[in-house]
Amino acid sequence: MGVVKGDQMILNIGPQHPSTHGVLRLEVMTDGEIVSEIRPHLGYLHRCFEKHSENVTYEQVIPFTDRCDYLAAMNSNFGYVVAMEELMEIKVPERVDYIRIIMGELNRIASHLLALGVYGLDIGAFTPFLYMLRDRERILDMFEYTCGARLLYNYMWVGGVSHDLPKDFEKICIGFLDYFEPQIEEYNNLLTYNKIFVERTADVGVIPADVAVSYGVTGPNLRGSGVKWDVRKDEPYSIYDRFEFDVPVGDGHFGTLGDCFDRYWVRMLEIKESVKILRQALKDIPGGDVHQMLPKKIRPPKGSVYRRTESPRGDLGYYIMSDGTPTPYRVKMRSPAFTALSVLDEVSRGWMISDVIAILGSLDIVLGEIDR
Amino acid sequence: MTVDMLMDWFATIGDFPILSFLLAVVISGVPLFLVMALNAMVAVYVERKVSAFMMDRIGPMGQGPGLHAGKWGLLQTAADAVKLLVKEDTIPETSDKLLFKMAPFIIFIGAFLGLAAVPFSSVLQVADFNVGVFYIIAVGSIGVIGIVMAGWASNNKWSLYGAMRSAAQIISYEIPAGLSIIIPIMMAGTMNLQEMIHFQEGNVWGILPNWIIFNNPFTFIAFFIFFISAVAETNRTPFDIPEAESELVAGWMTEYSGFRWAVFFLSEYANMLVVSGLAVAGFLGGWQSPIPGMFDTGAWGLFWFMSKLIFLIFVMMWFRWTFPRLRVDQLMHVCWKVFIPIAMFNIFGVGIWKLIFG
Amino acid sequence: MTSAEIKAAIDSQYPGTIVEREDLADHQVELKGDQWLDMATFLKNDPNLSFDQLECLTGVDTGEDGPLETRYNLHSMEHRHKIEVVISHDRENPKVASIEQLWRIGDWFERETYDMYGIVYEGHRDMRRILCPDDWEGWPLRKDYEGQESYHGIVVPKMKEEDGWE
Amino acid sequence: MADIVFWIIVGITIGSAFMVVQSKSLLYSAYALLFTFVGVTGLYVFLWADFLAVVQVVVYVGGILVLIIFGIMLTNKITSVNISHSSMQKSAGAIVVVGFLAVLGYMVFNTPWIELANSEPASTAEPLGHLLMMDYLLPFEAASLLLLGALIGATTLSRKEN
Repeated sequence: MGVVKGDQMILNIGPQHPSTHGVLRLEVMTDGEIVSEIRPHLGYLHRCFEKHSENVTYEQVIPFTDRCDYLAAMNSNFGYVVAMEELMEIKVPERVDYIRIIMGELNRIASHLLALGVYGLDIGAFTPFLYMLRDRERILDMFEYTCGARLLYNYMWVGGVSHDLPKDFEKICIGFLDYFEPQIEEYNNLLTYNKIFVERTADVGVIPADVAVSYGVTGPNLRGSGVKWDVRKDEPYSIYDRFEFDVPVGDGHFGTLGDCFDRYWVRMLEIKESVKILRQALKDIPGGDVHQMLPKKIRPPKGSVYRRTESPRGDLGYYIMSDGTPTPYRVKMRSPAFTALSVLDEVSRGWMISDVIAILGSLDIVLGEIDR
Repeated sequence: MTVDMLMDWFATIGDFPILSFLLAVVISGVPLFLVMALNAMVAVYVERKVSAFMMDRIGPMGQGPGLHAGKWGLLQTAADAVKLLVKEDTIPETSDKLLFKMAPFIIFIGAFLGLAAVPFSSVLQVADFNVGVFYIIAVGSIGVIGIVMAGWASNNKWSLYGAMRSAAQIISYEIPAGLSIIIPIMMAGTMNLQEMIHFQEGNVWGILPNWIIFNNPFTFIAFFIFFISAVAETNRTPFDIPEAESELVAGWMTEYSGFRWAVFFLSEYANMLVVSGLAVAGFLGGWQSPIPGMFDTGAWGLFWFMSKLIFLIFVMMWFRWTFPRLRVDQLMHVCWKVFIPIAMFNIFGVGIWKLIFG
Repeated sequence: MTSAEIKAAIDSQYPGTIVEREDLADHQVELKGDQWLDMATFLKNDPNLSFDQLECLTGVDTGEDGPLETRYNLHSMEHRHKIEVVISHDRENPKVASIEQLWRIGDWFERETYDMYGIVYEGHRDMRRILCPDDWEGWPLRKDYEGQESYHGIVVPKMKEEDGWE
Repeated sequence: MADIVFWIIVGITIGSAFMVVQSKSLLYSAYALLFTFVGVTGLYVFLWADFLAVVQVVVYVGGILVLIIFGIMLTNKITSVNISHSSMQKSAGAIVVVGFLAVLGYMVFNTPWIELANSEPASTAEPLGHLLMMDYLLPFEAASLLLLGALIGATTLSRKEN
């Protein structure tokens, strides 16, 4: 087969575009519908998180972390407080650990639901999106019941959490899980096994395992490529080592290993695992106080720490450096979406514009976290 | 209520040919336009409600007297229409202004002309052509020119992509649609829609109505190929790649707003009506009653035709709110490598069937 | 491998490149920057080390008079061990070899550090700012950074003084 | 009555044909061609050739015109080419045109035209089919073979060798 080469055309996808998942501009070189190169332009949402952090106290950084990954703010908080506690070498009460894991896993479900729903929207299916938002809404209601906020919680504090769980939270949460688990099958029937959906995602945008590791792709995207790596299992933080759960990896379910469908499918399976963790945590949660007695001004010892945690998008790392004063010397956030976006150019070459949208959606990026 | 009938009637009154011609055209054309507008208004409301019920929401709703969109959101389309009419009509600075303004009219004309030949009942048809089936297919292709014109004139890359995709899609899917609609023509031996519907009177296999779709296995397959191709021709999901809001923003309609956009909208729904009307007339017995010999007098014809039409339009909406979107090459693959061979085989099969059984 | 073993492995391959530093923790090691690309290749490709993942790359400004630093958090998927490499740069002329082609994520990480600290990674194929606009002046995360007064005619508000914060 | 409509259609046809030739932009020419084709369709209708009229729309508007527009759009920078020249042998051209018109006019007025009854034939599609499939089957098949050959040839030519 001969290949007819046409003239290159530059297509600007974004900064305002329905499926850039935020304010992102992709400069796409196309030959007809075929994409030959993508240059992402970032920074439209740059809010100087790291510079700000150097000018506030350690506690005041936490609201900023909320606003980075605004779809999984609990997990952003979680990563920061875990890193801080490691830096200060303190241990929090057991109940706090349980509460944090419950919140983190609930937020993981919420974040994955949004990712999967929006992915359906990128492919052109509108209905699954609203089904998933409907269920995500119930999780947000639970968060609101717990800490008063629906999106940006500022819930986890260094050494504790801001509020204890409401009295009947366990009951509500179990009720939600009982309702929610059968829904997963409904999503699968509606979207996952749809022939058109499979055609659009299987074999598209394959990220081989070595490329994924080299690009620092983590989380469901890396596991979609078949690498069994989950910080919760491999470098356990908090009390994740107490829970029984599997780490789902992609298996080329309908196509090649590491294609868009695998990344989607891993997220779907992860929701089930999160439900598993939640059930165990809700069963074993002990009583007690949720506040570690800490001085009002936290002064960690001199030194630095790099701690990564498993946010819904992958390895969320915080590099925190202290010089002994109440303000951090340096806070660096290693964001999983940032690394995931960097692989876009490599995997999208040779695919069509529609596939670029599909690949971008399957990477599940949040621009707040990329630009920080 | 064809133009010819009106002309004959005027001729009995007096001899004023020019006036009677103009009157006949206006009398039959204005209701046609009203049908088109009414169809769009109803379809917008139905589409909102159907999508809402499929998505587990309630859709447009009124919250009390004088609030929001009236009872059950019935005023929603009125609000939509008012909004579209008073919205600012923007024309991009760098666009080709003449073509930009002309494109909506050409698309509108295509849809309007098609509607003229839809046989709503045995008498309610604006123009009863000898070659009605073929005529509808033909005027459908005028819209393509308008779409390409709109895409080009907008001077926007998204529009251009959308226009090219749309044109490629429509002229490709015209082939399986055309090949499939040949089958009713073969069965009935006529291209006149009324004669074709009359052919579908009576019973087949004892119980089923004698609709062409039930006539033999090949016609059964042909109906589905025709209907799916028709959905593709109207650019609706899962074949809405020319608009593809998550990829191409809004495709060839990106730069249009206000009333010009409303014209596109009107035409899209009118096109749905036309292709569904053709499917009903060609395969589903037109205005014939599903129980042969019963309920087939007077206004029942209109009722049956509209019921079948509305059912098909509902199925199109059902598609839209359930399916994801195909990719452009998969779309072409389905058309050229699946539908066209099957459609050709169907023609062959129907020919053999007619030789043996008919 | 433990951190000590990794350090020993580096020392035996490249003797005298490890800089002794008191304030670094166990898992951190400071290396001299002049052979960094070779050493990074060794760290990545040596079968016993095989650091195939660059977890994080952090720029650090050690103070208004001190040097700048780049800190590489390396991790091995195969052996599940990690090390943090610190490389110091001269404040006036900060530069070091780029590892962008070893770990592809280094591309964006280095661009980000360049954007914030002005550390030039030599051999990087596309050394541009990534988060700030291309014509932004100064290196925002340096401790001696003075914000622009205006940017394209937009007045940039001054940062609040330290004492305003609690 | 019919005369007025006839002259309107003739006017559209000739006017838009003039636009096709005179328009500065190639794309405008292509779109003016749309009206020419529609006008010709109208003429077919006046000849009671409803089937041919519809075929005219399907083939020329739906097929050939779309193809022409595609060709124009896909060709790089062709839209900005100025195709009308301002001074190219206008006087000589005018003499040729006038002469040609005179000959044509003489022929038109001196031909003994056969007048047909002005009535609608029962169906035009069926006789056409009979003619194509019975009387003129060989030329019909020959033409289709020729077109197939052209199609294959065009496909082969447009491919680049690797």
